[in-house]
Amino acid sequence: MSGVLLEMLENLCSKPFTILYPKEKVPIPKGFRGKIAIIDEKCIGCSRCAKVCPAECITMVPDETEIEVKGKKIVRKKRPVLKFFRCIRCGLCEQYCPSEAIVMRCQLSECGPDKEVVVQ
Amino acid sequence: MTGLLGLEEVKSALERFGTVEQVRFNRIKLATTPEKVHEALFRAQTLLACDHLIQISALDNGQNFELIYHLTGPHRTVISIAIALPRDRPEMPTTSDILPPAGIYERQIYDLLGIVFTGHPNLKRIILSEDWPENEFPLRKDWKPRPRIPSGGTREEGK
Amino acid sequence: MPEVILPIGPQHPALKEPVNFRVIVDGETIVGLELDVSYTHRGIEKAAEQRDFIRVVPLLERVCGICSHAHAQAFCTGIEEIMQLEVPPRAQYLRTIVAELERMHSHILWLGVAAHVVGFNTLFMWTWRDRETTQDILEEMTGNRMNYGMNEVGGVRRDLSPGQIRSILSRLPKLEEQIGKYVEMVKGEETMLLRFRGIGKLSKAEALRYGTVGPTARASGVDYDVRRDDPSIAYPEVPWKVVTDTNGDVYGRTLVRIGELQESLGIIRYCLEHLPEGQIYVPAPKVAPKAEILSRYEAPRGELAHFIRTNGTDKVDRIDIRTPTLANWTSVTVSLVNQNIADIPVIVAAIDPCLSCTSRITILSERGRRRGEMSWAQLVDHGQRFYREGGRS
Amino acid sequence: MEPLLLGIYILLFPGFLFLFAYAFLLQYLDRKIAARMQQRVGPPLLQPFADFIKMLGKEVIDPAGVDRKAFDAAPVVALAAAMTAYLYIPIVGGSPFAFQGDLVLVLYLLTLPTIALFLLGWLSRNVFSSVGGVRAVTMLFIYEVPFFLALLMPALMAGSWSISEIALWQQEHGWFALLQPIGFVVGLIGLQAKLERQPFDIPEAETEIVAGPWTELTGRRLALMHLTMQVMLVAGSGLIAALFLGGPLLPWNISPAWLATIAGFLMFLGKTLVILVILASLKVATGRIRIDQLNDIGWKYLASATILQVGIVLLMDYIRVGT
Repeated sequence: MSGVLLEMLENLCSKPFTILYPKEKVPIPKGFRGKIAIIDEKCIGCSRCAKVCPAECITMVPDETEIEVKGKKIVRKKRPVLKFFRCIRCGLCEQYCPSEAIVMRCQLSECGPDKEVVVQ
Repeated sequence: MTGLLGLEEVKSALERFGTVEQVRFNRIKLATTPEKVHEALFRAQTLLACDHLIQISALDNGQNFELIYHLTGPHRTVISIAIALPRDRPEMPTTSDILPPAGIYERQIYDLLGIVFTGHPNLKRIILSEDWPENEFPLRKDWKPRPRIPSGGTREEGK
Repeated sequence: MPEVILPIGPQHPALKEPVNFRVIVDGETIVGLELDVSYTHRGIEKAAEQRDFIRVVPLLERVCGICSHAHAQAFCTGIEEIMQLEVPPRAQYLRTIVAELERMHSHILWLGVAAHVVGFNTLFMWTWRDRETTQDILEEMTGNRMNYGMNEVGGVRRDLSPGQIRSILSRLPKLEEQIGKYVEMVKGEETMLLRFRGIGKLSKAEALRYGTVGPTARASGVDYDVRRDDPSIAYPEVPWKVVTDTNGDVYGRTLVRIGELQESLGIIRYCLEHLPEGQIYVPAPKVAPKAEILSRYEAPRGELAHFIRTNGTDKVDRIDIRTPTLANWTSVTVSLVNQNIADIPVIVAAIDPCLSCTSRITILSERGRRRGEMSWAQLVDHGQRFYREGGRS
Repeated sequence: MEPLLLGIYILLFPGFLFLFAYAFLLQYLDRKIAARMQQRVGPPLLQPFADFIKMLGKEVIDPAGVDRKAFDAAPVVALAAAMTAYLYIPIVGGSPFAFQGDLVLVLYLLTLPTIALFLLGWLSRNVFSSVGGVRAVTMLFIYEVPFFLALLMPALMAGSWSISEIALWQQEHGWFALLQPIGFVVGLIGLQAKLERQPFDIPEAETEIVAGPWTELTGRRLALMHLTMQVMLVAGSGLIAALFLGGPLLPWNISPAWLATIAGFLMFLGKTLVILVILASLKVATGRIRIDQLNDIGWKYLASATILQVGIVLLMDYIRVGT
């Protein structure tokens, strides 16, 4: 009982723990799996991200573009498209991407009601 | 806590029901038939001090339904008692009278695979929603989701 | 007042997840009970049969939000054993750290919920405040606060830098101090003791008979802990002990969980200080040979069993998950009869039910102790008649 | 008192207008202190008032088959009773309505809201409400006896049944909190139980029976019942302050009358706030107990403690009169 009273008094004299969201924000740590993004110029169109995605939020669409990889110019046939709100932030695409073209940013992602919305 | 059970010990208790083999350092498997499983479980409980039922694993291998009772006790050895049931007549006597927790697992298996446990005190639907159609057992290998057949729940508006 | 059916749930302030109790009460005493838990079935076991070993791990992580690592780990260790992979020790240690952090946050969460259930909201606020520390550590380690995505077949996906290790170690003493305070509060706070002592009592024989697992069983003196009995990952190398208690009631379960908090803290500290160098991952083959295995792991709520059968392809043939809550339900229905209605939430909360991962149900068996002259069947009849007539008292 | 002054007294200050303002303030402080003790932020100053206004504007839902008139009347009766009780509490000196026996009337009026709550629970034909209503009444039978005994002891010692006169008596002889410490403690606990706050929030235990008798209350009925509870908090803490802490009267005389009035008013504010802090701390530091446990505690400890207090008071009286 005395422990409870002591802690109560201690809290009464200290600042609240709550973070008042719109005014203050929690810092996002390094390595946070946040908003997913595709860096288009790096993508070589290999479809590995679409294969490993458990939520099937990445689909490949035909798109013939010439890109530069390690000084060589190649033509990629497809590019990935994200169904943004399907992403479950498992980070598998980031891990399996051979050219670091798909990344999870240190930034909170928005939310939306429709799973099928495609966000570029 | 006592030491691991040896294969010989288990053999002497359970050999009469079927083949006993050691599949892992702490796991011994007995393959038996549905009629004998009740007695085998009872002997495992009494002679081998198995006081905890870990799981009744149930699966459909295409030809048969398989049930595997995993038991353990203070000896830390997992004794698996495996049986196979014919697909056309999936029925077997319940074991919930000697293993109370089996009651819940049997209902789950009944719901998902359609195996009937005769003598079960309360064999009713448990996992699937109450308006799921009868005789649809989703974990059978030949079951495919068919969107035309209503499978319970409310429909979205306008559909 | 005659018997009344008191519907609790599927939506109810005391319950964090959908479950329906139909409690038959006589005044303030429970004379009968029906449970219905089938509101959150998602067909994960069927879905898991359609996915390869890379994509199935995030799916299994989502069986349960709180013990997500436990599910992924039980599956990964099982598949690794089938594939006969030698997982590097550093990966095993990292898995242990995440697993124990998960256990800590789950137990702190439980303590808060249990306090809230008996109306002691202050402890609820304080525990959830301190739980934030474990969540922050997990977020920094894995990138997510929940569903960590740390495991994969063959090892773990993220490494710890020396700086991160130091930062985590520096935050542990504060947490330890807070846990020490909880011990004092739980043992000294009168109203909580009144509500926890002697409630939902299970003797050792009953606990074994009804197949309880985890803290519920250990509070009744059943000395089972899969981490020791069927050791996997780094547990054999770490010094720790199994916490048991002989009270057998909600108070005992609280003490066991707080004791486990302290043990978990010790394990995390040991693992961080003795983290071996080396790889965190070995490449896993795409397909697994034909085999079957029962993979067990001690999730925060108790023993978790994954029965996995593979058939030589890159997908599992069958995965049968037995969650700890399912094993504990039988004991709840038994221990609720003849208790006070005020104790329903406490007893139910004491097993730390996780309904989404159970999504299964039980109805009180005929083993419920009979009270007065009414047999169970008569009581159910009576209850149903009552319910049809509108449940008027 | 002149009719005009009397009207001002009843309606404006320190009557109902002040009462509502102070009730909202106490509610705010109660929540804020509790929040800060739990290291939360707590509500802004006008939150209780905003809640009240919002609830007044909400739709009133009648549960099927409910007696609408009784359901509408019960909160009003409860509020009226609590407000009437407040008029007899001395706030700036003795109450102008004081008469011999107003203590009994106040105690009776303070019981009415609980009865109204039980009625609401019973009338709403909801199982949670019925169980909650039964719990409320069961609890009434448990705490009421020690609570009444504890509050009647000052009357016994002061030889008067008027709250204002008891307060006056303490001006000369010292506070009853010091003379009757057991009674004071039992009075505080009884007040906590009367207000259905932790650890006595058994009738509205949200994790068991949703909100008890409050479950089916909506709109203005809910607003009025909440307001009743807040007014009860003011009236109850004012009553305890008057009976045990000397009310608005100072232990010594201050010469200009207006200064004495202001000082008395400040005393009233200070004393009720102290009582509120005690009650809020009790709320934060405890969990909810069960009704059978309350029964045990109430009859075993509270009742016997008050009986002991009664014995001591009678003995003291005997010695005082004897000498």
